[in-house]
Amino acid sequence: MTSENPGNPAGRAAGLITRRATLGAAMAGSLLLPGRQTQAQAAKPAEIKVGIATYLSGPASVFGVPGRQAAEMLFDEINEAGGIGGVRVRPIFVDEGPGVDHFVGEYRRLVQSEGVHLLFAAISSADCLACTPLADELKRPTLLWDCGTQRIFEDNRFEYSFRTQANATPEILSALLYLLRAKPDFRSIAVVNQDYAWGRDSWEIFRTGMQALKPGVRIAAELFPRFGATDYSTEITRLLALRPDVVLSTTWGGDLDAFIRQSSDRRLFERSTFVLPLAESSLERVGKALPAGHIIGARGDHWFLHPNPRDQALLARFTDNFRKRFNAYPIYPCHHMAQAVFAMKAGYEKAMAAKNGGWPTDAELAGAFRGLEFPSLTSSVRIREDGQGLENQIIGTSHHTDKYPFPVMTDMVVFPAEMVTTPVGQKSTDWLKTLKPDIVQGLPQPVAYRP
Amino acid sequence: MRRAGEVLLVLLAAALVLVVAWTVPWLRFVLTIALAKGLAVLGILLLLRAGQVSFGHALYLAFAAYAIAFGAARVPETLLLLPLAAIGAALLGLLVGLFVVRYREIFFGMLNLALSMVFYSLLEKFYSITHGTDGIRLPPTTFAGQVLDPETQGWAMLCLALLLSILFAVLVRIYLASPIGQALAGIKTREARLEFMGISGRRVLLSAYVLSTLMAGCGGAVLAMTTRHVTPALSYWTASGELVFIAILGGSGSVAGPFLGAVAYELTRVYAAALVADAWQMVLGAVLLLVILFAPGGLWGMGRALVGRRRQA
Amino acid sequence: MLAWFSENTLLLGLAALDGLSYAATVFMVAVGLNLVFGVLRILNVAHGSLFAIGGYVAATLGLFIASHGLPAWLSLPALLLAAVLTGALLGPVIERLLLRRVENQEPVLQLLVTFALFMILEDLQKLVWGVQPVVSDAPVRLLGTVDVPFGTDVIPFTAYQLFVLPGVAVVTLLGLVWFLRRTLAGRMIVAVTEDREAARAMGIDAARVTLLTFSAGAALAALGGALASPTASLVPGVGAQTIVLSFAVVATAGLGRVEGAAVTALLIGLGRAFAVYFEPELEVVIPYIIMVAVLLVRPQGLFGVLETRRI
Amino acid sequence: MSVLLSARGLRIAFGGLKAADGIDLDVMEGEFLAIIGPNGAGKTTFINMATGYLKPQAGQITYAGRNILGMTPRQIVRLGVARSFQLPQLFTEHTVLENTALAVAAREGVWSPFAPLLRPRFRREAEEVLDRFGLLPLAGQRADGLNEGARKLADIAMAVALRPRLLLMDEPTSGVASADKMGVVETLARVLRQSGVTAVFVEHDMDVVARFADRVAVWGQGRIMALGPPEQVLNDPDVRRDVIGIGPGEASHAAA
Repeated sequence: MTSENPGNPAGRAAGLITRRATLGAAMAGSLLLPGRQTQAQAAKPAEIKVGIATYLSGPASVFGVPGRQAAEMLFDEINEAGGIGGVRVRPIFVDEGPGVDHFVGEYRRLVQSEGVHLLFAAISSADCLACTPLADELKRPTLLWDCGTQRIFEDNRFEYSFRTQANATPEILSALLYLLRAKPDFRSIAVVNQDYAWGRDSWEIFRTGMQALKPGVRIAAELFPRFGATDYSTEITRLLALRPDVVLSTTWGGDLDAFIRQSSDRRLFERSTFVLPLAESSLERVGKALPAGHIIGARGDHWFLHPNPRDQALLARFTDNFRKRFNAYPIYPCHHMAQAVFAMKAGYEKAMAAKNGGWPTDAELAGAFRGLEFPSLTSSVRIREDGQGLENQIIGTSHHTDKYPFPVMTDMVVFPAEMVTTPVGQKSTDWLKTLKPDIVQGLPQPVAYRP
Repeated sequence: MRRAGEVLLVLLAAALVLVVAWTVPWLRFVLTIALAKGLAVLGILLLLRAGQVSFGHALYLAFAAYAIAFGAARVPETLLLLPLAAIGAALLGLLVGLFVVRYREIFFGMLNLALSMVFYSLLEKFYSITHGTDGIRLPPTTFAGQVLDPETQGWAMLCLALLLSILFAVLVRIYLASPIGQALAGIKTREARLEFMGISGRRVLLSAYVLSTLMAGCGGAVLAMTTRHVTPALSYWTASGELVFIAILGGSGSVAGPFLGAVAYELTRVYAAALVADAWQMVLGAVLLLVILFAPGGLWGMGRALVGRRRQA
Repeated sequence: MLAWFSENTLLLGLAALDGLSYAATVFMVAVGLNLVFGVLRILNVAHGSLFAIGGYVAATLGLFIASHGLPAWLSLPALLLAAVLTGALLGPVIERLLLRRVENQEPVLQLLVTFALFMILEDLQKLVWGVQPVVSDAPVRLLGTVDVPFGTDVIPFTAYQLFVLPGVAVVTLLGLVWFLRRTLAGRMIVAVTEDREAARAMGIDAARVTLLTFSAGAALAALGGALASPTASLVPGVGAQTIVLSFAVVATAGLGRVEGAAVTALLIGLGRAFAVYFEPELEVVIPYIIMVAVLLVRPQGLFGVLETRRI
Repeated sequence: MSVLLSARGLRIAFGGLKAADGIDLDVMEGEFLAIIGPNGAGKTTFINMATGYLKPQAGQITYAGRNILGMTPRQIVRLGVARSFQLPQLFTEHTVLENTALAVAAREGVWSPFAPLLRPRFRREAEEVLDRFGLLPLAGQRADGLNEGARKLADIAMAVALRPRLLLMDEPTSGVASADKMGVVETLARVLRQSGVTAVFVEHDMDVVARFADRVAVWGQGRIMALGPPEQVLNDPDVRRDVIGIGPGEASHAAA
């Protein structure tokens, strides 16, 4: 049966080895050598190679580079502790900057030439969408470590891809719920999002949720400035004149810094309450230009002053080590990267335990990720049967203290993942419409900042 | 004798591509992409003959790629989608061409750039249809009704790209040797004379423009069916700049230049990215700079100079 | 009805204010490119990188001033210093080492030299300044805000946006016009812009004019970046986005025309502001729509002169 | 003899300079008409107007009875009016043969993308034309490598290859070495006479004018100052003083 199947990986591998014997010798350079093929029988490798796709160029490198730094630090820590099952781990970074067509080629190279054992991909949602089917085709376990689009597991089912964090729906919904409780009387809202998929998608989620939970809110303006815009003065003037009760912006990176700073210079923060679900990653840079009393989030429950982390020592050690090595507070992509690394470790350990210590095949490793529960720096994450991670969300209110040169969170609400995540088999936009206003009463109590 | 030598060279090159792709599986993908881009670059070369540089040809590549993406959701048949997407791109090229062939030099280049950026914005704006920057994932396409497994599909796309490359390279050569192709080159040096001989420079340029968009369309179609994911970044101005980059890298002296350049470009990028993930742009920039400063004829020119020297020796 | 109209008049006024300050930044970005194109006939793709570097240098100077407890007002002249430094250091180096060598090559090769330079500078920036956004907003804070009345309401604008940006742009425009018309060096630039061969025949040292113009263009790009640095955040890739906009301005303005760049910048600035107020979805494509519209009516650009070839 | 080209009341001014200020001129079928006059008088402007490159501010131009005012150069050349240029307008990156063949192709229609430009028929005809101008040895050379005289001839050869009924030539002998000049013009005249082409040429060399022109028109101050057979016009004292005496023709006249 199986020998007739052209897709049989073992058969292909055997064929390739003979090809390699005849032709491989003629090829020079390690990059030209074909990599490890998917194998049915697994032998313990000399090292675990992990392909990591992240942004090393372009505007999104503000996330990509801290993510890589976290990976370097954590891989070092794993190796110092003796590796995973006694095998050292090695990261191989690739840049997402050049775009999807290049990234798809890089993915193939990582699998077919570098012979990586698993991949962490990616920051860009487009890259995640493009590589998940490829993971199934090449049968290589792939952890989606940072991308936000909820489409991946809602539109398709994949065997080899798993997301080790939440997605856009819980990230945005929790900010909306927080707003509904903190400022239940708001009557108008304006949105200023970057003009690209995330900006559009996140507004769609927010609006759909808002219309279900608090119908009748007036949408004062929907502004989508160019991605990478440096000047928001026109948008700010518009908002100053319109005086919406709430200004939502899911903008990030340099764009968010500029928007916050320019809004602050022109006292827009005094007229409207801001909801900034990604502000955590900009806090250190904008400093106290971001006034107290505005709603900020971190794409997950990532916060170095998390009110009740599962393992206080772990969080403190990670934060301190990261600061010592890279001279900055770890922001959410560092947490996301940590989750991918912890998931990898937990996944291998689970797969080996299931085999009584034997080394897992790719398929067995992939199987281990389904339903895996692994620790994060602040709590723990469970990978659902559809591959989506269940990650708590933290939203808080900005607060100024003398202890830090930047705002910190107070009145923090940690949303349990189950509460804000679309159930398996449902689409976010449909599910959001079914939400009932009484969900707000069931929210956990906010926890104030403790100096 | 000379023709036989050329045919042999083409067959050898094609065989080399296939052998490399067979030996190094991951390069099969890279080579297919390179050939697809080479097709679009062949169009750039055509316009370069007229002394015009389009900084917006990625528009046609992206247009065809999106045509494939939308088409594949309905009729996932490669042999139907490819010609349709390419002809669609050529029709768009005709429409745009009627406008832009009235302009020369920087105006020609910038209008092309502007239109491709408008298309880029449209892809972003019609978010509900295009999913914006997240792009559209393509289902696998069939070949003459056959559902192929991914491995065979990869080979089929490479062979298709190879066939199209050879076909269009031959076509462009015939075109360039023909009176209209020679008149095209006349636009670069003495367009006014063409008018005084009764030849419309604009119409000549339009013919080249439409042909170039047809090829860009074919390239875009192959690209889309190979990466199986399309995003608006395909039509961003830097993507067009990349096509011009490849044209110069390969050398504009021969129809082989674009393919040579595209393969060299993709390989350099892949290797640079693998060796210095942080600074691959710098490596590419340096390579381009060296080529322009020391081998303005591009790789093709370099190769010819080498062969010529050996013959003399 | 009347109330609606009066509200819109007010809005138009606000939009005009925003448009003006945006036009000032667009002008600052594009005018140097336009000048360089006029003389060298090269569309300098690396112009965007020079913009970014100017911004980074200004921010670095600003942060230096702040961290060393120097008086905050120094951050204003620091903007200018950053521009001069960038222009004086990078301009001659690029012109002498690269552009001079491809002077007699085909235009597309010259253009690609700058494209290659753009790629190299893009990564160099990253090596020097890292990937985290860099900003120094001392100049904005220093000058504070101005309340502009809006019906019964007031709208705070930063004095920087309202006065410094348009002020510098106007001074630059007038200064350039004066320089090009009244000084010997300026007239040589104009002569070379209009007819290189004739200028050479008149004994103008085209090589020197080229060097001067390119350095001035680089300094203007850097000044644009420096002026943007107190409000914008500098991140990798900011150059690539700047350059497309400048391209559109240059083609719309007519080659080498300083006044053209000013008028085009105004069109784009106001057009964009009105778009944000009344049809936000159009904002991003405004520069291209203006360009296509202008070139449909005037194929040589707003202020360009139709070249009639002598035969 | 019938009138082939007829201009009536042509007026055009550049800035303050009146290049044409009421020009009336008829070119007869089959004749060789020379236009002489001081530099910058507007002789080239006449060719430019007759070929549609410039539009007169007032006046009429008819060719073979058709009003050609407002037509583009392309439309006019298709009616059978070709021209050559004072500064040779060659495709500098093409060979001389290709330049000429392109003219042959232009006449035959270029829209046949599947046969090469140098198909046997075009090549043969181009070579024939070049041979008549003595350019055949240079056929394989790139046009930008030619000397001034050869460029000039190639330029005219291209116009001739269009097989015009009327050929307008702008200083056909300027740049041609004076030793070859007569031979060149001899050849040219023979070629044109053989094929019955009517020719108008702007010329400064009075010997050339005297030997080849059927009629001479003197252009000065935007008007036709004299018109007639060469022996009559060239001996007119006013013309001798105003045109020949100060024109560059003087040098060659003295040399002859």
